[in-house]
Amino acid sequence: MSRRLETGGLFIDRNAPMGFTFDGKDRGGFGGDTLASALLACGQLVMGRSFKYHRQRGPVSCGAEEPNALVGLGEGGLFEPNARATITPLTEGLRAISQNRWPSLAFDIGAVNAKLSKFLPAGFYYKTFLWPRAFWKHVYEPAIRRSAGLGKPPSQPDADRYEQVNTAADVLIAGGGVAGLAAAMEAGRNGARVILMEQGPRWGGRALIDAPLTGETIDGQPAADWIEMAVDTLETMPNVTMRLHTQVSGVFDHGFALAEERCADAGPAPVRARLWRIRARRIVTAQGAIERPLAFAGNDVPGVMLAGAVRDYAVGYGVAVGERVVVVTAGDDGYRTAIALVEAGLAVPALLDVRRGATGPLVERAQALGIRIEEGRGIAHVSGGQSVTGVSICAQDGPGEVIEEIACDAVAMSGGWSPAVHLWSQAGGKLTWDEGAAMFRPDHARPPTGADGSGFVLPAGGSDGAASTEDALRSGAEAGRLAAEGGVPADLAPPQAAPMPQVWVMPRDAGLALREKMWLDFQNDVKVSDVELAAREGYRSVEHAKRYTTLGMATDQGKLSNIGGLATLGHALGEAIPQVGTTTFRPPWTPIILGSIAGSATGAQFQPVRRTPMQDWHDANGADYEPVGQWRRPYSYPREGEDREAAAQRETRAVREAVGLLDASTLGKIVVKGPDAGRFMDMIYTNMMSNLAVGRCRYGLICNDSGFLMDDGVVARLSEDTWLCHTTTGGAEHIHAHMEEWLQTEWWDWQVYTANLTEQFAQVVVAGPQARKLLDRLGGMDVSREAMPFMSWAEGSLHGFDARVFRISFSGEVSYEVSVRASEGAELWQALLEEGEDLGVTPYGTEAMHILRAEKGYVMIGEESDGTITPQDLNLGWAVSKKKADFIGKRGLTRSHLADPERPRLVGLRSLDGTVIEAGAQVVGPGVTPTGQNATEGRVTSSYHSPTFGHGIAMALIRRGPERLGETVEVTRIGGGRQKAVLVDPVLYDAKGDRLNG
Amino acid sequence: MQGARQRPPGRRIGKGPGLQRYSVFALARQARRHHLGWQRAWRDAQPKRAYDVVIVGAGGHGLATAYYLGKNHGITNVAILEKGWLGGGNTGRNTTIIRSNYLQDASAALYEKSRSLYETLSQELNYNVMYSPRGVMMLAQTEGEVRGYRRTAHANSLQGVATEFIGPERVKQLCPIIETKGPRYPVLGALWQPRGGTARHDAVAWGYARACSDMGMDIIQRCEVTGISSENGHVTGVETTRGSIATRKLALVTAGHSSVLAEMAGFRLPIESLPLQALVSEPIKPCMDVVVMANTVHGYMSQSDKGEMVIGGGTDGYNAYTQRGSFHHIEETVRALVETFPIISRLKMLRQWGGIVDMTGDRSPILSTTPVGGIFVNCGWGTGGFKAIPGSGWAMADLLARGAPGPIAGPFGLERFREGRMIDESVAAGVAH
Amino acid sequence: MAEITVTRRTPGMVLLRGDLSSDALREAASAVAGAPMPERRQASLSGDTGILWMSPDEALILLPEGRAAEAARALSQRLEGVHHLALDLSDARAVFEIEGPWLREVLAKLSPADLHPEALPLLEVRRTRLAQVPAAFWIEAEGRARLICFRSVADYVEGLLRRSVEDGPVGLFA
Amino acid sequence: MLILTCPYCGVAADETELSPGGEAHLHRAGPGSEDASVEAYLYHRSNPKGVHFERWRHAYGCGKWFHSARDTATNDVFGTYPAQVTETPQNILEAIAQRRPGWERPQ
Repeated sequence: MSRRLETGGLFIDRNAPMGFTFDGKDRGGFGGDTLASALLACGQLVMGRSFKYHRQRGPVSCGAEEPNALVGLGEGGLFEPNARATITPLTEGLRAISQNRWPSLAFDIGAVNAKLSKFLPAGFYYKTFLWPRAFWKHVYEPAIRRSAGLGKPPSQPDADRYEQVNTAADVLIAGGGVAGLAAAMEAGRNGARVILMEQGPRWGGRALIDAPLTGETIDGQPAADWIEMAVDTLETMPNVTMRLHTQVSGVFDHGFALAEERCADAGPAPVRARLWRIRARRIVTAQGAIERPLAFAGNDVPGVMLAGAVRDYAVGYGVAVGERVVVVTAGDDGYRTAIALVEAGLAVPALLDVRRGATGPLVERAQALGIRIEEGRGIAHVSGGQSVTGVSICAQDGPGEVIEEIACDAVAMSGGWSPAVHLWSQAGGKLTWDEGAAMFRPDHARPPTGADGSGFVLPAGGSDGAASTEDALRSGAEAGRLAAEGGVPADLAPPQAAPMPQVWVMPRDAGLALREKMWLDFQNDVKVSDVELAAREGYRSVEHAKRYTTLGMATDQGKLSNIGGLATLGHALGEAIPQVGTTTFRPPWTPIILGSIAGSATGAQFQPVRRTPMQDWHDANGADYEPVGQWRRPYSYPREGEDREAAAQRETRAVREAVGLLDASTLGKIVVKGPDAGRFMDMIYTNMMSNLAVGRCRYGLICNDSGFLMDDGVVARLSEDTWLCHTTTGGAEHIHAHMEEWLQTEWWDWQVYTANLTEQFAQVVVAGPQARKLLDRLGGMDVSREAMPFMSWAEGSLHGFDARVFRISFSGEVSYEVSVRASEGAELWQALLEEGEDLGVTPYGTEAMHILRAEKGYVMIGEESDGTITPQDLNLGWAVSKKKADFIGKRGLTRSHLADPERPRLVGLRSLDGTVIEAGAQVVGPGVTPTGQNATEGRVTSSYHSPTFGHGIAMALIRRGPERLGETVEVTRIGGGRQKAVLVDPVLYDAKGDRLNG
Repeated sequence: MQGARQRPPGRRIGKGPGLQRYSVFALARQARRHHLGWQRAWRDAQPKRAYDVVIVGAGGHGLATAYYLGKNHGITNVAILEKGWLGGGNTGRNTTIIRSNYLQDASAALYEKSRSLYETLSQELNYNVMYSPRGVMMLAQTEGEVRGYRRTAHANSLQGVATEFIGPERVKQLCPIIETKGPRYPVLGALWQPRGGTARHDAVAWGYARACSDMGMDIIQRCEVTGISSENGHVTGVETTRGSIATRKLALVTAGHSSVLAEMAGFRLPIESLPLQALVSEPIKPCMDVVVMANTVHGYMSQSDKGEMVIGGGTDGYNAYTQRGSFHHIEETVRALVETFPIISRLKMLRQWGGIVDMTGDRSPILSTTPVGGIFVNCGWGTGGFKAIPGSGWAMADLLARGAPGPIAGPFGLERFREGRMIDESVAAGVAH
Repeated sequence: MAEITVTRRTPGMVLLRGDLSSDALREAASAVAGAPMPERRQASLSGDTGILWMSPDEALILLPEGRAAEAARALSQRLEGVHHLALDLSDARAVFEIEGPWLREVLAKLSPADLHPEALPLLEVRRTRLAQVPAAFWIEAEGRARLICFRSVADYVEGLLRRSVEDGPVGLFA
Repeated sequence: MLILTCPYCGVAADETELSPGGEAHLHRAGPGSEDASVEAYLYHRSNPKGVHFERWRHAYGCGKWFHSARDTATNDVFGTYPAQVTETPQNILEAIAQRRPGWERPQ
């Protein structure tokens, strides 16, 4: 059973005891512990259940690659599922729960899957659950989903805050081990802007633990001293930024790198995590290497761990994972662990080295300590259920005849080390297979390339295959120097890697019975036999095998299982590992919090809300808003006992009978000025604008070059060389952009300037029979029908405001649009309300505006038009110039389908029973389509209840509509049924225009 | 056509001597033999010198095209050429959403045909593609979207597509983790297709591949087409990294690389290749039993059978063949979904990836003859190709067999771009005033 | 974080479009602004007035509050016959003054621009984005920056800046 | 995440400060042109896997349209240049020739 050692523990502070709970039980640990080390110290070896078979799992690693020890942390708005216990810093009062088990970690119903495992090989679900059909959705699938899924979903919104930060660097260094520190010092000394990031809570990486075991020194100093010196030196460099608890998680095109800083891991912080968006000229990857498990039967029994992890727990955290630990290794690394354990006072009944005749300082040290070394030996199988009780040893070269059984309570395994090539590969760096070292390492000749086509990622230390601290130091320093100079990886000599025999299954000739118990992917329960099955069934591409078996698709993304899987597949296919190739590496290096990706863009900052100068008044007067782009426009202003629709009806009546006010500030206002402005206007608009008289207004249409309607609005000629274009709210930005695009990219020699004045002005529509009287009361400008006829405009001082007044109408009533500087908008609005009180002045919203324009038969961009509609479709052919030689869309409009007389065209529609037809309803056509659908011959574009006429009114686009007035058609109803309606003239209100011109 | 390869259409997969039938009983039998008795799902074929039909691209669309050529038209002397590994393109990279709630008649016909084929695909192929009709909802979060989706619901009612427009309460009931009262974009309703859902993307490709192989077709992987030869306006064959292959009928079904193949054949397509990205969270226990698409904020999400939240968003705006998109699109998507589903904020992104999608001038696909006789294209599926696989294969097989488009493919011909006859699905989104 | 303050300012602003290299334009602008026409991306300021280079054919003239309308008229008179566009845009923009030791970090959290002193020297105008909206800022002196955005999103931008301040320094440039 | 240098204001702009504008050097087919050329102008795109000439707008900066020459398979950037040209400038073509020997512009 695992326990805390009486002494030792470089990382922990025995004077800082901490209390925490696991599955509700009170536990204790020390400052500096991880959750995993503290649990082990308490004898809690089993920390989770596997994904598929729900087998009990203990931690297998001591770091970010952990596939097993996943727990739920915290509660309520602070609950986090799937946290890796091995990298979770222990904090006072931490609450952790185990996952993927029911009812309890010790007893889990799901574990029945393990009993059934022989029926559930890789891909079993593709082969069954076929009948009866409905069972998949209702029985099988829910069962599968419930048994999968690991942690519980959070039940409440996130109570934490996150932020992002953008910065640039000459050199970004991922990993703060010896190589990373050395790289940072070199780059720093060269004066480069350096950012050094380390995912863990301390600098120095493995050297802290490993170097002393062999008496290795760095630059002649003890590792700890050198690391301290390095950190001190770097901290004095103003051009170097250092961060712990920060993983460089992704490398993208053009030197963009992503890093997640877990601020809260370092102690209380205003934000839980900070996402760094870094532009780096060069990136040094120094994330080290990942130890590989060995594939022997029972290698998933809790207590079987990576050798490096076993000694990290012992030396770093003062934790014994067992009293008697059998070490099995394919290389030198196992010796380090054996030595560390013996020095910590624990028993190592045997060190099984698959090699023969291994020599070197480590071997000698182990012999000197009297450790029993068995050469050419491996593990036939591990005994034990909830924990290890012993191992049966056998010859590695052979089928696995048991030579001896050794009692032990833990196993430390080392299958060699794989360089962490993830960041290198993410942005397109290629790998090369090193046969002698049995590893994929970065191919310096085929690096990820940046904007200039040169390699911008330089691997260093263990990430580049370095085996010794000395090599890590050298390669780190070299990479740092090159990076600072903007050098490329081709100029970087790969460090020496340790020779390593290829031991993919243990024993080499293990039979099926053993291979069915050799785990490759501990979390997803993928065994050697599963990969062999995939190969047998023809899933021979590495991607097929991965997807078929789910190997490497667990939350560790194959950090432990990939190489073993590839080797097994290669063996099954009779192909060498490089022929098999690797799967693609994708960001992130380790999972990053979705909240940190969203950053501060939550709540009010989620998206900008644009406000008009009168918005405060709308807020204060109960406006019911609708989003229009980023604006929020009042839909209506409901009063006590009114809903938004009733309010819209009242507002409509007020405009027809008295006078209404509409906040039209959101409508686009674009100035076009210059000697060639007239010519330009004639290209932008479908109708003629160059001949518009100064002081007059004209309604105009804008098409794209395909001939489809983009926008409409009233244009005013301000002066000889200046036009003011009103656009829809949605059009303000994109019509201005449209104009600039044509000016800059097609007619750049024309002398025209444009400016978007939309936000400079507040604009109020004053509409209704009392509109003129109201403006007269404000005083200062002559707005009489003589002085200001329909479609004219004037400038003056209205009630003391510098104002532009346009006599234009979107309602069919006498109507003025008053435009003043934005900062005076609220005052103007207030003045209009006060002066107009006894005239029944009524603010109205977008819905009343819609009803009014529909009664008058005016079209609305985005309702009657949808990007596939021509002016002719809307009976606006009169606004498409025949005279002009060219305008944007002229040629497009002549294409056969756009000119087709059979196209749907605009008409009014009135239901026979007077009820409101549903907007969007389809007009049912005769017969069926070739694909057997009911034919349609049009659709209802907009539909309202008209308070003016007391019945429903609608506009529709119907095939040859205008030629069919009086005809009765059927329109659809949501929820089935049809409705009869008759085609009518869309202009229902004041067809002669007396009121408009009055 | 070689008589020897003639076969009655519609033979049930795995009934013949050729293929082992999958079932729970077979599984039990194999369990006793440690699963040593399972045969290859498909043969790794060597290219022959000539075929009646050559299909470039062994993704879902190419394999489905081949399958229906055999099943519906009895044409089995077919090669499917794949540059990499089958199903390795967008078929294996998408977010697996299946729906047919389209506005335009032509689209609805195509996607509903496809969806209905998915209903029985597992049984037909004797391979569980895990079609899960859990329901797809498209949230309406602006008045404009309400109008657009109501319009679609009306259209669907005539197209025989079962959809309804539901209110916010029903939305909340169907998907409790949605924040329907969000301050910025409260959910005003949704277009709901109860028989929409998801399927296991790899299984669709593998199931079709297994069936094609069983019909005697040659699936040739790691075989890249390097040239297309033709004589007086008609195709004669293709050059590949594994030799020349003669054929009189060539189907280009290479989403992402369609323009590259068209270039070889000597014509241009109204297509741009754009990166599209997706991501998954770490797996959690089931908390979402429907597919939700939120177009105002540009994000969609569903939960896989493994428990991962599968998340997708919009494409990058520039051409690229890198299968790597730009991270800010991931940020926009995640931002939108955290706002819509607040509980996901503390989940972690496990993996992000990208694919290359072809975007056409009207965002609708192309199933068409081409300027070169005997060459047919199936492309332009944009971000929505997975859902179309069976229907696309069905219609494409029809086009190949008869040399002219049938009723489903008809509207999707290349000539529509000359005529201006766009099939534009984005129209439901228009908002102005 | 009290050490950073964010204050709304309301200067007069005139948009001037024209050939910024032409003498006529440079003289007219300088006369109105009381500062020489700046070089590319620069701000040329004298006290409360000055000129910001916005693009090869666009400058923004800063003036005391309420002076923009007349200034725009004056410009157009001086430039009679010269192709140009001069408009009072004071109400179309919002201006913030940010003061404090780590204001570069306040901005670095919101803009993709590199805020490092070498990348953004004093008085260089950076037109960029602040979170999701367009903005322009320049650092007048270490510890004092000005930022311009559209008026309609002023509340949003102020919210961004305040939250960035609340969440504290990053320790990047400070 | 691309970085492109705006030839007008000289800013090395982050992708998020730019808006893409599709293929460059298209020739507008106006009134009088053939159906085929209108179709080509509106819809046909070279969409090469390799060297590509494209339009960008420095939307969150100086607002100017410019062109870039970029490899769509690697995202190498050969250079950016103003939009007020009908042909690709010589220096850009030379930069391409240097890094992509033997490259020819597709017709």
